[in-house]
Amino acid sequence: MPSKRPRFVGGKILRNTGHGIFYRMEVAVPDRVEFVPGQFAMVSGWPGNDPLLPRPLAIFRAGGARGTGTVEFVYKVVGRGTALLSGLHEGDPLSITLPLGHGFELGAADRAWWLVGGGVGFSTVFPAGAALSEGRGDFEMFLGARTRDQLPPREWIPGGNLPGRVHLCTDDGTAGYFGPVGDAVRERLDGLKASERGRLTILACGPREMLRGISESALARDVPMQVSLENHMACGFGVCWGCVTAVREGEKSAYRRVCKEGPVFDAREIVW
Amino acid sequence: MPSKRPRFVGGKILRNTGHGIFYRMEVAVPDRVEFVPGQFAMVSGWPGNDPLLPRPLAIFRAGGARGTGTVEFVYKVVGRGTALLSGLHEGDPLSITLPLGHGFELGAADRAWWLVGGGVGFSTVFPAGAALSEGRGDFEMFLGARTRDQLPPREWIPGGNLPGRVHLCTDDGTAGYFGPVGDAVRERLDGLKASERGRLTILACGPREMLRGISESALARDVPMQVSLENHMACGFGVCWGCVTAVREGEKSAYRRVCKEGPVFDAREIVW
Amino acid sequence: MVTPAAPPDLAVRVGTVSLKNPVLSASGTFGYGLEFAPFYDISRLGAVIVKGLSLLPSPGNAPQRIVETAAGMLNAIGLQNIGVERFVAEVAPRLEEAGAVFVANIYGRTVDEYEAVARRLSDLPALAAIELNASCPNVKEGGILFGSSPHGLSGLTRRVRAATAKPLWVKLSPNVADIGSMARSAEDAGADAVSLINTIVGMAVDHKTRRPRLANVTGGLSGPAIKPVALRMVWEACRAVKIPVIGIGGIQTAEDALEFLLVGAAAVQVGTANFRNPNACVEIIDGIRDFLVREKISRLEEYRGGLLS
Amino acid sequence: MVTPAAPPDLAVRVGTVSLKNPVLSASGTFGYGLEFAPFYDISRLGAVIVKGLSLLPSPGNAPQRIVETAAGMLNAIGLQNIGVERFVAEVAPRLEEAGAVFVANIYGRTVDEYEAVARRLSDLPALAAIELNASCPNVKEGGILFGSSPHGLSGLTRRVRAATAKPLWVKLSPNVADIGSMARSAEDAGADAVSLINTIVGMAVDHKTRRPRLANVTGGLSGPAIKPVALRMVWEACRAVKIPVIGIGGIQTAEDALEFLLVGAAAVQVGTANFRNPNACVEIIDGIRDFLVREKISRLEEYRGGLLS
Ligand SMILES: Cc1cc2nc3c(=O)[nH]c(=O)nc-3n(C[C@H](O)[C@H](O)[C@H](O)COP(=O)(O)OP(=O)(O)OC[C@H]3O[C@@H](n4cnc5c(N)ncnc54)[C@H](O)[C@@H]3O)c2cc1C
Ligand SMILES: Cc1cc2nc3c(=O)[nH]c(=O)nc-3n(C[C@H](O)[C@H](O)[C@H](O)COP(=O)(O)OP(=O)(O)OC[C@H]3O[C@@H](n4cnc5c(N)ncnc54)[C@H](O)[C@@H]3O)c2cc1C
Ligand SMILES: Cc1cc2nc3c(=O)[nH]c(=O)nc-3n(C[C@H](O)[C@H](O)[C@H](O)COP(=O)(O)O)c2cc1C
Ligand SMILES: Cc1cc2nc3c(=O)[nH]c(=O)nc-3n(C[C@H](O)[C@H](O)[C@H](O)COP(=O)(O)O)c2cc1C
Ligand code: FES
Ligand code: FES
Repeated sequence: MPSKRPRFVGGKILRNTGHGIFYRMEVAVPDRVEFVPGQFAMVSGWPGNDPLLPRPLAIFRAGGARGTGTVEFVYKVVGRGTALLSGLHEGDPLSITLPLGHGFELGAADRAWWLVGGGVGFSTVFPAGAALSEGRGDFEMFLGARTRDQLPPREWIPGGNLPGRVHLCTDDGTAGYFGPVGDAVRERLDGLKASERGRLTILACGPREMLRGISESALARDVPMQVSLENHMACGFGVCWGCVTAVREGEKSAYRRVCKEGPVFDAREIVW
Repeated sequence: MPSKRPRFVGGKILRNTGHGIFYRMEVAVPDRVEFVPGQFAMVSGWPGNDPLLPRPLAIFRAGGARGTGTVEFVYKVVGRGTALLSGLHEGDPLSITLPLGHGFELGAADRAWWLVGGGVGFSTVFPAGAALSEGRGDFEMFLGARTRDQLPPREWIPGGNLPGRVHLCTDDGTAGYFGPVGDAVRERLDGLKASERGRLTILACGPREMLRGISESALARDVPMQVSLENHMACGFGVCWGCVTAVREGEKSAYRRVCKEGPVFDAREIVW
Repeated sequence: MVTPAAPPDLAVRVGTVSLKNPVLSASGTFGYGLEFAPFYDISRLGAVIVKGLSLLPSPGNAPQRIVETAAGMLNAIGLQNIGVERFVAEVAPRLEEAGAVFVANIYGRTVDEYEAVARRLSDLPALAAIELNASCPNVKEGGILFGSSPHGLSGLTRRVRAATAKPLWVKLSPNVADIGSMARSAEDAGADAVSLINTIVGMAVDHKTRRPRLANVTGGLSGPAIKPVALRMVWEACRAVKIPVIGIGGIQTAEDALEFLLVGAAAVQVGTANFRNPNACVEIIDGIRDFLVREKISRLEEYRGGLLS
Repeated sequence: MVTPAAPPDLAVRVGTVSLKNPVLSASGTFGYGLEFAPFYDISRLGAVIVKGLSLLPSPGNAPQRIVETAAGMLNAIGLQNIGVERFVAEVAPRLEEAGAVFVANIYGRTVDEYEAVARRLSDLPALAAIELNASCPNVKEGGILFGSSPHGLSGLTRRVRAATAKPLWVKLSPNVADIGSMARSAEDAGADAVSLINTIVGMAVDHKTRRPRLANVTGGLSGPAIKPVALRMVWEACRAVKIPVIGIGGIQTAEDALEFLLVGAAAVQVGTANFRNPNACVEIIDGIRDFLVREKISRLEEYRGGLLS
């Protein structure tokens, strides 16, 4: 039976192809995978003990039926683990623990949503976009990248073919808005009427600095925001306490696990 | 300039294919490789530090021209390193130090030679056969394996198409002589005339027990023999003193490096 | 007709504690045990050893807390935990319900705190043993003061020994010159068993930012990288004391576990391996059983301590 | 017009010894140095440190002498060497000829032997320093007796110090509880520098044959696996003493070397890395230079010891 309980499974690579600076990998797993957008997997796929730890990757897509599932990841090569993943071929085995963590809370259908992805952070927010598309939710996308070539392919973007839905931003102005995605979000926020702001929720994933900036803009305008954080992880399922981030707890602060209480947190909680 | 000085080179795999229980790998290297039969290479071709050490493999064939060389290895998967090698694809990089060690002394042209290979040990003696073939040396092959399927493919055997040249032996009698290759050698030795024995030199590579047995038979009959030994190696070029084997030195014994003074030793020297 | 052989007997005894098999989860790598319920039935383990408990809840160290190293990792969690009261009230009953044999790993900033935690746990009927962490390298008061000299260790052990009737296991630090004499101090002071090794103190820096990678600067090294050191120390401890020795350090596979049992360990703990493979512990149990079947050994006890020389 | 920047200055000083760069080959992993001549010009190294020398030639331990472990290896070579006389007669002149700065690593079974070897080497004008191996774990008499207590170490150091006018580097064992106090003992006894770490004692067994994998049973662990422990100890030693500290342990790349320099090492030694890549040392030198160029640092000394916190 398909289950949202985390499982440790052996997968087999179906496709692992480069798209600009990103790789997209589809993996066959023993059973259908159900997940909440924003949830992730711990992935390792190399022999030997160096690197030792699995790598956290957002679940980009998943599906399948009883006894035959698939899961997709989108990743960027940044170090040894992701470089090893990028070198894997069709048919190679992969070890995966999934689904993990606390995902986005998509809640009531009458809300408007802005989904913000900085860098490869889009891989975490697109599944939320896909879910909202299905429910015909009212959402817009803000995608930031250093330059034009580092934006995700248009066909991956949920609602990417609908006019006005997608706002591209580049630091060098080679596509869309010229400047950081956070600035674009803030400017648009300022253009909204109070009633529009009242309906809005922002979901975001990207570099910590970007998230901090947007969360300041959003919270100052009373717009609720959910942020998906990253941190180095050993286990990914809450047993090592390695991945904590400081959150407000009443007057004080406490360390919460990004892999368990997160990766998605209410932006108000975060001690940046 | 082609050189027999050991070098550390980056190679690129041209072919890496399975043949029964053996793999044969051809690698492009920056320059022509010259070697003495019995010499070997230290090979590593995996990212990360686990496994850490390169693996010793006999140079099975080598050639090329100035600025474009090739080297071939034949290997059997026995553990982690060889398993990793077997999973490499065309185009994958490989690090190689070669040529290393003291090879077979093929000396005078008027001698008769028996080349004995047990298990994958054939990969070390075939190059000697190939060299003798070129010089039209008078040689015979004795090849031992557990069973028929574990013998090398016929077309790899130097002189394999010449009748009477090749003596196959299997422990289970599924091909050729029924029994250990050492027994076959001893029986044939006993059938030789003294004059024939006087011209003979035996070159052998294989499990230590096999080499010990054949060397007893040969030395008892005053037939010179060169054995190629194996041992765990860290460096392969004489600097760690990890690979020693005990040899006779006058009345006493001393530890000599298999990678430097060997792998090929005069069988009389070895303290088994 | 061939009668199928009885499955091999994996039972071991650690002093007075009988365990159905020798595979225990190492403290700090297994949460409070319940987190593994989605993966397998935790009552299958020899025992569950929970995250180190202190008298009061502890916030732990600032992040960054972990760094990957070659075939290992450094951690400086700083013993973040819910404190002994919440453990007794909320976690222990659920572990009991799950049918798990469980052991509490404890630490204190002072000997008094160690005593107080041990005393509070002594009331738990289902608790199989107390493991005294005399060796956490990541909190200044976490026992390293007690754990690095035979004298400090025996003083601490004696006091905690007197404070509880539970079997007392003393977990040793590898950051010492002579592990055998540390094991003997624990034995002399009344420990029922010693467990080793805890992590080796290490450090990582970023050559570009010029900063330590851990907020705590140093951390504890664990994982396959330390296995050869752990195995040597376990072998030395086994030769130094008569009480049982529990082997820990870099165990990832059944073969690794068998190596520790071969040099004389009464049982083993699996730590970092749980992170890459949540099923590691049960795969190790199955692997040990398969090995005994293949080698036609009917009782693990026949194999244990059987190192030839 | 842009004038090309001068190449960065990699020179370092280890006490009175000036080296053109901070990359030295570690003893026992570089033979007598000449074996590397086919690969590169060994005069390019900061210094060549040769295989440990004893008074008389030594046969070393029985094989098996090495075992691979996770990201590391164990060795129990047992200090096989040609003895100091043959070194002086046959090797030293050729090292001098090759233009190499070279250092002799020495050990003795007794303090007298240490003294005698040091004295014999003092006659070599070209020898840059003597490195006293107070820490070989693989021969019973190889210094571990001296190297595991501050008292033993200072006694040995004092005696050898008096026996030679050469700069004296004392190589420390990591198999101690407090590396800082060991470094201080060496400093107080007159060492010109300390180098660390030597290998960590480890062990490997074969769970099937039930035998130790090394004939010597235990061996010394080296390679990337130990880097975090080595870096921590070097950092601690740098804070404990005023004399230069030479960092050793698991260095494979320029980044690794820079990490040791960042925590304060005056120079580094590269050991096990030479085995997998005979060009490791020169690639590390080039890598350090490239890093300084990229970061626009004109002198390595500006970077060294610059750990931020
Ligand atoms: C919940 C979550 C979801 C993620 N989803 C994606 C995704 O969908 N696509 C994608 O490309 N990346 C994603 N990341 C980031 C990704 O995990 C890192 O890029 C990756 O771990 C880097 O590994 P490496 O070996 O290539 O880099 P190295 O720098 O060599 O890694 C060294 C160590 O640091 C850790 N590490 C380094 N960078 C990060 C990071 N940003 N976050 C967490 N650990 C890190 C590694 O896991 C490893 O343990 C996600 C991270 C988290 C926490
Ligand atoms: C001079 C020489 C030439 C060789 N030529 C060939 C050849 O042409 N083809 C071939 O298939 N094999 C050859 N071998 C044997 C080959 O080196 C081993 O099979 C290989 O190292 C095993 O590595 P592994 O990681 O697969 O096994 P593992 O058992 O996982 O290796 C663990 C460690 O033990 C070492 N080791 C294990 N078995 C041997 C062995 N028999 N000899 C040396 N080291 C060993 C490995 O190198 C490694 O360091 C040769 C060995 C030597 C010494
Ligand atoms: C993240 C982490 C947290 C740990 N926390 C504790 C702890 O709370 N108490 C303790 O005694 N040991 C703790 N340890 C040490 C382990 O129990 C074990 O002794 C060590 O990791 C070596 O085993 P391994 O290599 O199998 O991980 C911790 C280890 C890790 C990796
Ligand atoms: C095979 C081998 C032999 C060694 N022999 C010596 C020696 O003779 N004298 C010595 O002081 N250290 C010796 N060492 C220790 C190294 O010099 C070095 O301190 C240690 O290996 C750690 O560095 P690494 O990880 O870079 O190898 C030896 C190490 C190895 C691997
Ligand atoms: S990664 Fe282990 S608790 Fe989050
Ligand atoms: S393998 Fe290093 S000396 Fe032979």
